Amino acid sequence: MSTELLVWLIPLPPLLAFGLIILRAHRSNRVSTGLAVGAMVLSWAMGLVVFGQAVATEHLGDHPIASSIPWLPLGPDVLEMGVLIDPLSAITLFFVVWTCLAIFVYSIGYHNFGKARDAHDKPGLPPHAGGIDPLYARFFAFISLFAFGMLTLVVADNLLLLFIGWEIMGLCSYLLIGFWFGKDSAKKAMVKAFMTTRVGDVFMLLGIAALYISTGTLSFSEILRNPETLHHLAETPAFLGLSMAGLIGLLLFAGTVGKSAQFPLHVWLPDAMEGPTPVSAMIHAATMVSAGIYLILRFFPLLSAGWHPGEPLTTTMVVIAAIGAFTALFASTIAVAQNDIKRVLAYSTISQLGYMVAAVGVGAFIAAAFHLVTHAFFKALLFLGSGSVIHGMEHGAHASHDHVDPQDMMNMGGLRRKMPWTFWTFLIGGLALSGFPLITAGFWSKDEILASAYGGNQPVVFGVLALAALLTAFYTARQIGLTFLGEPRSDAAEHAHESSRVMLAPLVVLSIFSIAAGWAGIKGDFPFIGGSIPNWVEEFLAGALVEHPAEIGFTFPPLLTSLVVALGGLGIGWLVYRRIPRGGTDPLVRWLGPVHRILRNKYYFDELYGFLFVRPAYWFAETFTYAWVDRRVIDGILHAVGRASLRLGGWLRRAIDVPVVNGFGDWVGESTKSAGRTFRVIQSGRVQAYLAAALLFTGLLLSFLLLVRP
Amino acid sequence: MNFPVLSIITFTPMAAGLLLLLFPGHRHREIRWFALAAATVALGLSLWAYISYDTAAAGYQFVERVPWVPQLGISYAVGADGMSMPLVLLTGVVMFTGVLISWGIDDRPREFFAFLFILATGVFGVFVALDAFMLLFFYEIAVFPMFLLIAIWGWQVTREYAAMKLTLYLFIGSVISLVGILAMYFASGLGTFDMLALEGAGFSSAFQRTWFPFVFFGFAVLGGIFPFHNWSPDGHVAAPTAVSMFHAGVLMKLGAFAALRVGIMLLPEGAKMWAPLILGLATVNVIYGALIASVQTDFKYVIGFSSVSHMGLVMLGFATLNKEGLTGAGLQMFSHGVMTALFFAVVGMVYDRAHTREISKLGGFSKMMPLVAVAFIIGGLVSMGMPGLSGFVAEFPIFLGLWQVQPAVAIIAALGIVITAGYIMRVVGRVFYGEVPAEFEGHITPISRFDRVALVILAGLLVLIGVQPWVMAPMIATGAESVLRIVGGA
Amino acid sequence: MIPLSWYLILAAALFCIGMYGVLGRRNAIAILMGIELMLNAVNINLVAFWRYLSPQVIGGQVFTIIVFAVAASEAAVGLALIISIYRQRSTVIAEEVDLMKW
Amino acid sequence: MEFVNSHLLSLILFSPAVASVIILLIPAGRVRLIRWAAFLLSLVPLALSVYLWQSYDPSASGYQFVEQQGWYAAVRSSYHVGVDGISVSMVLLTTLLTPLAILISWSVQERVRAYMALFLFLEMGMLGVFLSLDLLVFFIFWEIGLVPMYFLINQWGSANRNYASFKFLIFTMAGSLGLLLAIQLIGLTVGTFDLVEISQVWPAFELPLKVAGLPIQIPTETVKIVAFWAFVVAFAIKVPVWPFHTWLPDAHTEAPTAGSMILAGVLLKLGGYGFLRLVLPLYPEQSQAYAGALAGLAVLAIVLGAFGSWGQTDFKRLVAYSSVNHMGFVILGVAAVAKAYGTLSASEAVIAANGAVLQMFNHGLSAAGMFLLVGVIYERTHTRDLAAFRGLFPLAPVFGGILIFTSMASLGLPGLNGFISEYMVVQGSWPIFTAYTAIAMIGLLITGAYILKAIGSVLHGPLNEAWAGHAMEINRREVLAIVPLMILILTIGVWPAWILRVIEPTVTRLFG
Amino acid sequence: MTPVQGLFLVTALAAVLSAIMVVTSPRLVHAALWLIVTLAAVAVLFILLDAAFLAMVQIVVYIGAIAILIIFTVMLTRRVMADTGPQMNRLWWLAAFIGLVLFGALVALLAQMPSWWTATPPAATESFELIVQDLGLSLVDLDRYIIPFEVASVLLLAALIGSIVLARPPADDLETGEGE
Repeated sequence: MSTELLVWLIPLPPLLAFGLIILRAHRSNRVSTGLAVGAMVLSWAMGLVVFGQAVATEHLGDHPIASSIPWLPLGPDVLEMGVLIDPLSAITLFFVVWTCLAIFVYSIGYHNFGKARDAHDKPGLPPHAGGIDPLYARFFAFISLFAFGMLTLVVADNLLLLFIGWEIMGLCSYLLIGFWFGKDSAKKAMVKAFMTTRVGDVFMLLGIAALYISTGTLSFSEILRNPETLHHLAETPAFLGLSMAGLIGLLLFAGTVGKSAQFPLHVWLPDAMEGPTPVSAMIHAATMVSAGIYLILRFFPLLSAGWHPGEPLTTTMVVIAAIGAFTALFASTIAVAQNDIKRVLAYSTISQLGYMVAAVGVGAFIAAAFHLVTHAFFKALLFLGSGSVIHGMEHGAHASHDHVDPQDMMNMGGLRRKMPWTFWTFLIGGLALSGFPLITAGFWSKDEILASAYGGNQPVVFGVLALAALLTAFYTARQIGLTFLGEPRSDAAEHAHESSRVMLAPLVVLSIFSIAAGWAGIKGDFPFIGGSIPNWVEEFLAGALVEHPAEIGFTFPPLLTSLVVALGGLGIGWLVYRRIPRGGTDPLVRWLGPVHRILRNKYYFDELYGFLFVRPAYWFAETFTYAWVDRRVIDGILHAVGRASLRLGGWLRRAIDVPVVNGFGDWVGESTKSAGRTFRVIQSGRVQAYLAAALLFTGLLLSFLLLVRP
Repeated sequence: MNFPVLSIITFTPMAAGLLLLLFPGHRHREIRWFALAAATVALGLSLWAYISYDTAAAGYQFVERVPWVPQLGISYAVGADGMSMPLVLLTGVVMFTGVLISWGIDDRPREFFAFLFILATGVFGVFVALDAFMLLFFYEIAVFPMFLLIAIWGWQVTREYAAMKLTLYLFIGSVISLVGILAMYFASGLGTFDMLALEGAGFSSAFQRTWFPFVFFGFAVLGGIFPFHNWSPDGHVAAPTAVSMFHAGVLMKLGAFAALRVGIMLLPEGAKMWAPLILGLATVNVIYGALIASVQTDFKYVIGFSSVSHMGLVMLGFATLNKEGLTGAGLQMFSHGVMTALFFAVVGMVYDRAHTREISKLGGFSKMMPLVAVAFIIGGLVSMGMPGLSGFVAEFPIFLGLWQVQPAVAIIAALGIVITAGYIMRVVGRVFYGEVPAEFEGHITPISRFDRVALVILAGLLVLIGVQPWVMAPMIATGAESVLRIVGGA
Repeated sequence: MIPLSWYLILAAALFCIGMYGVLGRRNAIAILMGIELMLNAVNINLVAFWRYLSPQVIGGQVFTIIVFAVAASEAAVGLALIISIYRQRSTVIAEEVDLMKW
Repeated sequence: MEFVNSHLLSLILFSPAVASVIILLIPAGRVRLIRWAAFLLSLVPLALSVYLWQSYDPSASGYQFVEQQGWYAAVRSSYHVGVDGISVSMVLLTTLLTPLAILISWSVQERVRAYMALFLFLEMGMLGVFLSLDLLVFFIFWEIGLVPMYFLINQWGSANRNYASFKFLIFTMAGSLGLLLAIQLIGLTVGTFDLVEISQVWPAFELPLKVAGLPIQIPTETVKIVAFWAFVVAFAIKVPVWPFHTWLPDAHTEAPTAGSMILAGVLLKLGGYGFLRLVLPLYPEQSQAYAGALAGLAVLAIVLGAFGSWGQTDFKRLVAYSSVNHMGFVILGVAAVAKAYGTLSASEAVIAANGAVLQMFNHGLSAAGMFLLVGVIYERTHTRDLAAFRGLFPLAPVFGGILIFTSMASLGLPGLNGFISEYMVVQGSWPIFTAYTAIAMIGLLITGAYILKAIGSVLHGPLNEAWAGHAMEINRREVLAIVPLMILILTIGVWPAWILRVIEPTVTRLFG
Repeated sequence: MTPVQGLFLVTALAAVLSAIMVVTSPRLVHAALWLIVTLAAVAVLFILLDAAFLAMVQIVVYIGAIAILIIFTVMLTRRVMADTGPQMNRLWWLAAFIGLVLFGALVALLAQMPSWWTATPPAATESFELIVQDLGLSLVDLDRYIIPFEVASVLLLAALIGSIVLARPPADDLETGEGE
């Protein structure tokens, strides 16, 4: 079996699983599980084989594993569809299959497989207490489809196929966020997620169209590995001073903004926590949001077309860097004030994605890719861990009949002892997120981004990111402190217990990666340990670009900065949140006052958007378009025309036909008749009178003839 | 042609009518069957004549010519060309179906059928006459029984008024035409009323222009041209069903046909000069009739005014003076004849059962009389020029002709189609669909088989012509060509 | 001898008297008698003109004879009518016989 | 077989009419027989058109399976039929949707015979439009379709059916008035109604037209412009393009389910087909000159259609407005082709044209499917008010799944058919009407909004307890009716080449 | 004044006076009798005009037939005989006026023909017998007056039949069949 064929086959098992579950297998939870997980294992295995092949291939970037077939005849050209494994997709594939598999396995436990179905549970609502989810099979169908979408996206060799995978994931995120559609909040969240990402998608679609028009192809290798094309695109002016490449790049980046929840389209992601936790992990960590970053990484050559390291950034890159950096800081400030365990992670995800975006913006391709990988692992770990916590809390709540919100960290505390496995893995994830020096993967990747920003001479970006890193470390410590340390702050927390093995095993696997993944990308010139492990990541990923990026040499300021912010943030957080007593409040509330309220309410962005966009748009739809324009104006005109012609008809009949036309005819008849009535007295019926009259007239005639005429 | 088919067609009804008078008045059954037999003969013969008409040869066929009053140059001359042959067939059809529809008449059926048949003779005679005097003669024969038919068997409320109005309008019209015909007779110096001879009389332009309006408008009164149309809706409404069928179906064609045959064909120069006026008036007919029809509350009046509108199209076709227009006008005469006969038959059936014609009081008749509803709908679709039916086949060439003459008129007149669609659909919706008023529940008897036959024949013809225009269009086209030869092209 | 005009004046007088009777009397029989007077006046004229103006052409007399015939038939029919009317309506007053009145 | 091959199109065209007559001959009381007969008979044209599809040779140029026969010689019109890549796909769509629509009409209880007969008759009318190569014949079929549709709405529709059917009829007839007049004008000028001849002569026709009775001569240019707009308005009403669309929500909403299916699935396509078949080939210059306006209207249709749809509270009306939105893309593609005719962008325009044709086909599938589903839910709940459903997913999981699937096709989810065609249109229009295309994206965005609104209102949220215990699930027959649509939706989405293979050569030849 | 003139005047006076009596007499029987006087006077005038045959006919037909017929009729309509009410209708003044005007007009016309005031009849060219013979021949001569004569006889016949039909009482409609 050739590697190309194998690549083709990677996405298919989950799709098959999806189809089979939906069509037939959904009646049996066991079969569904088997199908979904089995399919994922298959994909995982194939993915790893392909990854291995890719790694083994020399100069993979120049000779990627690729294969394509003609797909869509577009006039004179035929759009081809195919698969491509180059370094970027290989490495993405690697973390995707791992995280997906972990999530699949975890889901078995999370949805209480094997437990009895509680009769009170309703489809579309979370099960009450430990019962199996009524829509268990459907969940696996959906995540299988999701996995299919992500895998398709990764192996795609062209933008269109990527977009297909992209959108399929969009659909799945919609379905999965709304998995518990019986909740109104979930129903709102699913729509919000879909619509917000769609804003970006729409621009992205335009970008695709523009790209195709400009280059005549959508194939990655043909565009991105072709300096002439890129050069041409960079030279072609579009508008607003942007080059064609810049314009297309921005349009595509809009897709990323939506998908990766960058400001200003970040609002959907926290709400998306309405879905079951594995979904959160899937969407936020491993796959969907990563897809956005994957896109800009993939199009890095285009985005950075016309830019060379050391030169000032192009407009497009400035925009990207600005949005990324701002998002990183902005989201982390919000995360500080959140109490929902998953929402903190959600904002943290936004923030971390901002890092990657900013990295791309400053031209740090490898750093961004590296962070993408590491982040995928530790964020998946964190989400799954939080899921485990919630699961435990729910158990506790059920056991103690203390119906508190199982996701509110203020209700937790002291879970370290109840759920040790969860605690330790969560701690690893948290440290990785904070960039705990040296041992965690997050440190290495984040450090590299900071170094790139610094080295790339972008002090503003550097400063903002550093500040964000500080906040990140702080809220991570806050989260861990509130959740695991101190004493239980509710009965539920007291009665929480550790999750099942099938849930813990993925945590362990992911925590290994959360640590180990970083070691693959230690810069060669890092003090002390540099060079002891080869900087494989940089080496490997550099092949993805035609122009291998110049390695940014090691400098101390960024390293020190990252050390300081990570340890400082963690330390402050630990000090503050180490033991919050039962019934205690968040000290931040006191310290920050009204600012905290703003942060807590996410800067009121939901309300602002509602006021600025949603309500006007709905008014526009309901009142303006439908009620006013369609019903009142257009139909009004139609009805007026109809009425007018009827009225005209009526008027013609009343004013013309009856009085004039008919009237004239009748008048002729009537006047004849009335003349007859007038003269009928002559018709006395008396013969003699007739005779007399006849004679009189004869006489007159005679006298005329005889007397007058001669 | 040895067999004097046209004469037989013409006089069969008259003979039958006279024979009917010999029947004992109370033997209704025999009277009806005899009437039906006579109508069948007339229909059969006219169908035979229609089929044996040689389209390739064109011109007048089945010609018969017998001197009648040689001193005055009056001869009995009949013949049919492509224009008149379909109308003969139309008369046969309407007569036949009219008899079927009138099966239920219990008030002096003997006289009714006798008058109806005399009327039919007059109509046949006009269509086949080749002698202007004969034409006028038959014309009067056709008009006179109408008066009695309406006045005796008509709708009690307006029958005297309508009968008198109709008679006065038509006689005045015919008198005016008579003046014109006499003027031609004397001016030609040929001492003959033979129209074929008069065609070649070479009247001076000034003469033609002076006398054309007399002849044309005199006859066009019977064609219902604006503003002399008002006799027609009143007449339609007051007349009994079969008479309405005759009236709108055939009699109005009589006027139009005579206006063509005597007016346009004998005085082509005049026709050319006056064509714009006719165009204008006919356009008014089309739009005005349709608009008024759309506000009528009486079912029968709606149909009555729709006839005004449609006859306007015929006049428009004439006024184009080109092949398309004339062909269309000829087809429209036939199509409208059948269609409106169908309409009145339906109205009659509804009225017989509901005893009201107020549209607002009717409803839901399709449930009780589905065939009637279908027939009416077919008629309605014809009326609105729905393609695939004869109305379209007829209107289309008229508009083609109009384009060549006066595009603006084509556009304006086309609006009539939409208005027509409006009122037809309104009537269909109100009368045949919707709720059945409570008072009709259970009181509506089904239609008889005679009614069925009549409806099927009429509706079938409409569809046939629409789907296969070649059964009629080429014949009429030859008629149109012969008109054009006289008028001198366009 | 007697001038022609004398005859003519006499005839005129008789005619006018007869006419007065025809127009003025109510009784149908009397009207009929008036008509007879008028016819007689005509006869006088006919014969007088014949005698004075064209005695050699016998036409004048022939005409008179025909007038006689007409008068006779007129009287016969008229009287029969009167009797018939009388039988039906018991009157012979012309004014009361007004079937022709519209 | 020889006969079938030489008269294939006539057989396709008239077999529904024959079927209609056969149905009428069955006694009205035998409802079951009537239904099955109608369904089976409607498979005949389907089988024939599948055969046609198979035998159609995409690489050959010009019309295929041409038949010509004298018909109305007096006005120089003949029965002339033939297919090319555009029409063959439309024919297939029509013959496919009709059996499905009949299958979904089992729920019609009253006057089944008339219903089925009208339906088959309607099929003939629609097929005629796609097949005819004679302007007059085209017009005849164009109008004929109105009648059965009118009665389907008027007789078997819901509450406000009188108004809706009347509006439908009058609106469309008023639109076709101009078409009729313009057809006559062309026919007179060229001397024939044969489309093949006309499309050779008319576009280049330059002699000024004489208008008898008037001293002036109207320049050909003006005449052509007027005639062009007459065509455009007629087709635009049918499509419908904003602002001629208001008949559509009413008609769709009030029509019976199958009627809506056909209305949205095929009838609207007649308009788009008219644009491609007549407007563009006959008026290349005028189309080019007014392409901007057309594109503007198309964009308005896309955007306002989407907004209109979003603003609805009635499920069916929402779906109806979505047709305005989707058909806007067809017109956008058409406008792009018009604009690019003969210019360098022609190759992009071909993409747009392909997209437009494919969009017609796709919308036929997805809109028909949507209406079918609306009908299914309506039959069970007897309401179309979105606020009245809520949370039905657990009660009807299969229905829900199908609804989501179909909605997603309508939404333009990649992997399903709608995306392909919308993408192609956007792709093709982008270089030609960049700004318009960008604005149209708002429509695409709102498409998502209304689709999600519909899904959300019906399926999601807490269950409306009023429906608890009601049987909501879609039944086997209904599933059978929609499955072919779903299969095609998916097939085109995944493998569009099978249909574009047929469409593309023709489009390239016509507009390339 | 010659005796002939005298005779004429007397006769004329008688004729006029009796005619006046005819139209004014309140009793119909009287009127009928006065009518006989007038007719007789006219017969005398015919003799004066050398038309003896006509005078005979006048007496036979008029006095003998018509006048008697009238008297019969008067008698048949018994109630009328007794009627002595106003004999003139409401328009009698008009009748009188018309009569006088007409008489005046005729005399005025006559005054324009002065020759007639003096004219004498030409001498009788033929004898009385010849005249009668000529009259008789002319009536049966195919080239002369046979057609009017025959018409007159047919007219008489028709009048005869007609009067029988009219006068016949309707009751015996079916019984008698004498009309052949």
